[in-house]
Amino acid sequence: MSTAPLFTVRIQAEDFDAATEAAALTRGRTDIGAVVTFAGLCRADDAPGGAPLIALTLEHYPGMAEEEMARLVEEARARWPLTGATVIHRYGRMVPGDNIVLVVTASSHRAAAFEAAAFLMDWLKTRAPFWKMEEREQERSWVAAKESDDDAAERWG
Amino acid sequence: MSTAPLFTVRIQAEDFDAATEAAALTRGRTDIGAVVTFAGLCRADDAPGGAPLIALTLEHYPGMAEEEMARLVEEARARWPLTGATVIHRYGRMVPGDNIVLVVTASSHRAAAFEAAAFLMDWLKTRAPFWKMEEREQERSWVAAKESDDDAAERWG
Amino acid sequence: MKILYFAWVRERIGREAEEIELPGDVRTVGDLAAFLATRGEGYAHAFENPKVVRAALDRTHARPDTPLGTAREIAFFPPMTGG
Amino acid sequence: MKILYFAWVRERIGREAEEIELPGDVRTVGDLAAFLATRGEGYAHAFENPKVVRAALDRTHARPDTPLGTAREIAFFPPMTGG
Repeated sequence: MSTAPLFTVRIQAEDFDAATEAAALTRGRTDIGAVVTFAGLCRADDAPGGAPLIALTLEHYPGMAEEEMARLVEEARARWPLTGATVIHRYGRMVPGDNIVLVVTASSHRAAAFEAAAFLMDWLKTRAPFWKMEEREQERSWVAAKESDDDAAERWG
Repeated sequence: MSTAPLFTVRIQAEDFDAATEAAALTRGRTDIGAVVTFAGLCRADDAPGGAPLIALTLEHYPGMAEEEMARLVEEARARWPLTGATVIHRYGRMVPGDNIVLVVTASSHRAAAFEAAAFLMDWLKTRAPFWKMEEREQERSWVAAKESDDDAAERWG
Repeated sequence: MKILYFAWVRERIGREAEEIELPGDVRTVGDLAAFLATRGEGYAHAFENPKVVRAALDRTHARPDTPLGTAREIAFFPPMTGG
Repeated sequence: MKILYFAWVRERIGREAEEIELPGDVRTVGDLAAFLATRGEGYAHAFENPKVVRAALDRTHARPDTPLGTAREIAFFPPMTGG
């Protein structure tokens, strides 16, 4: 039985498979009680009343994004007793319904897995160097950062 | 594009596939921004220092368990704007590493999906009529309810 | 009234379910637990600490002071440990 | 020093990266942003509201008062909107 902690961050253009990533954290182990998986998807209805979204293009800072995501995972490990975590962020053009981001956390206890996953998502939103450009009918624009995201990140102190 | 809300509770002896359940909540939809999946697994090391766990047997109240789980999902829907939720609880004998419980929540926003999933797990623990019997070397005993679970459930008011 | 038992309540009483004709002065869930505790050693053991035995009336969580009313089914069980 | 631009900062300036020899009085991230703002219309537009332009020094988040020190790479970009 392997009990080595498993921590992975990945930035990729291609889609991910949440189930494969979650299975990689638990395979052959009997010390994990809770696995939380968060998948963030591209939505069509981001601007009610406005033109529907055609696509999002995710730009990132290739040198820094992976390093920053690794720092976020280190911070999560320092705060919660995790047996593993996987964070994957896609870049490139995505249409509504497509996966954008995946966070998987595994722990012996559910509270740690839930809190670490929420923490990673909140910090990813405000600290990982990614930017969303929206395409709508006759319009393209950069998504503005949300104050609610800053508030969500700040609750972790 | 289907936008009907999808809410399911299931009690079953057989294993579940988290990915299949999560996919069922998002298939053909473009209004979902966040999917949170919680899988609860049987652990070998539940009693540090004690004999390792051989198996857990989950007993349930067949008439009530499904009704109570449906009530928990209704309560979650009343509190958060969910586009779907699936709750599956297994019964019978499980060995370390086996899946026990699955909660999947989908919403346009991540906070709702995270909070509803944590809420459903906390309430499941304290309100759904399931009982765990432990088998260890030369020993079998009923798992005692945890005060920490009551506290977790109470934070939702 | 149909009475169901689960987990160690079931094991101590030695049965899963039974049909019992209730005395007229048994009006609440707590009354019924107290009445059952008098029915023999296993029952007494199951209800020795009434605070830790929970009940559901017609498949809905109930408290000791919940009136039995016209309910057709009651279940007694330990605090739940699922999830 | 190597300077990178992302998202609308990149679009306004019209380039992804450049190598610039810094004047001696440019000591902090904020000094550099102010210096860049003087280099033309696109730069002025990118830095018109310096508060909304973030920076990373050698791939670590930095603030306007962070000294450039011996850093080899700096990036300017809008608040992040990933996740």
